[in-house]
Amino acid sequence: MNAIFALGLAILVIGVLSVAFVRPKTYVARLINLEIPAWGLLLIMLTYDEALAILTFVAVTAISTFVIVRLLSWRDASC
Amino acid sequence: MILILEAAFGFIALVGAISAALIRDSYGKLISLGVLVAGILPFIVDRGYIDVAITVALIAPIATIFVLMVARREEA
Amino acid sequence: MLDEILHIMAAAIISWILFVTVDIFFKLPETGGVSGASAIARDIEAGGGALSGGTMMGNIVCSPDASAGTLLAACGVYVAGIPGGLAAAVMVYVGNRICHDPGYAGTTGAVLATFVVYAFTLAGFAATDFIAGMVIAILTIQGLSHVHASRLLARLWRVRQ
Amino acid sequence: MIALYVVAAIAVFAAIRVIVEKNTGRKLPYANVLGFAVSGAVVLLIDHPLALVAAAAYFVGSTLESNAIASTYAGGVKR
Repeated sequence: MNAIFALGLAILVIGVLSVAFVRPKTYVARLINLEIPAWGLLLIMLTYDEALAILTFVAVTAISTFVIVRLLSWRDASC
Repeated sequence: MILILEAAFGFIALVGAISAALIRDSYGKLISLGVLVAGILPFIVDRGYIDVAITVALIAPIATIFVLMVARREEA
Repeated sequence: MLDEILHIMAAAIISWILFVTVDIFFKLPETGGVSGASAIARDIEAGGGALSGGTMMGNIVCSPDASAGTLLAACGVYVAGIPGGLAAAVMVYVGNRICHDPGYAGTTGAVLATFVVYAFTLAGFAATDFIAGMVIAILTIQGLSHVHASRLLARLWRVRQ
Repeated sequence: MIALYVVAAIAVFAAIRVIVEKNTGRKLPYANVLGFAVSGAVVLLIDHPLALVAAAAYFVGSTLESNAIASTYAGGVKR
């Protein structure tokens, strides 16, 4: 198995587990942990040679982070 | 890439991921996320996708700044 | 093998002297340029270091300074000769402007380092030696011991005053 | 070739120091060393003119990230 693929799988599993069992149960910690599996998935996509797909994935990850941040700021100080 | 370099940068990425999952402070989490990006960037460059590397290097801090907008409000 | 290690050590000493001289000449240890630099200086002082050395380390962290200029100029000379080094100087200036800094120290350091690295390339050094040497030099300032590094920088700053 | 090994060893050392250190303000200089080492390794891995742009982009990006984290941390402490 390719080393990049194995590393991506490991980071993906670590990230998914950390999002599921987040330690300080706040929205900010969960949002930061949500970034980890995104980078793992990017590393897996690197194994299949599609440059445009990776570019789109990176951009969409950043935009979805921004959308979630706006969503969190609508709920007032409760988070 | 040579096996030793692959092991070194993979170790950096794994350490960044594990510490970002386990650290409880939110600034520490963001710094560990930077360590994770530093670990995976040489793999992207080594595959030959320099344009993808430029995009990742420019977009990763922007995502961090977005998260900081929430972390600042939580701190106050 | 041994020759290359000696070249890397010599390049580390040369680039250390270069970027510390340029940084202290442009009065980096005097004030924190942004509020983050003073916060880092306060934390380093709380850990037992000196305040002016901590301010200079905070300034190096918070905006690309002469150290970044030296590293990117060495990279530029390795990739494309003297035009690469000047392009690296332009990129350092743009990065300085992004980080709300005037950008004199970074640009000056990059242009100066371009010619220094090119001159040593003619003298038998490789440009890769300077890249590794600059990483070793920044490790001795920021990475080994904050207490001793900030005290050393504070002593140099007192000499310049 | 030995320069690449030196840079990779320094990167591993800096990553371990970042994780072990507890204080946020003292973590950031180690993260800066990591940024130097990785942007040097990017240029040393591929000898191509665009690699210089990639290294400069990564360096400016990591500096901007450190700057944002440090100024938010300063504001949070002062308040």
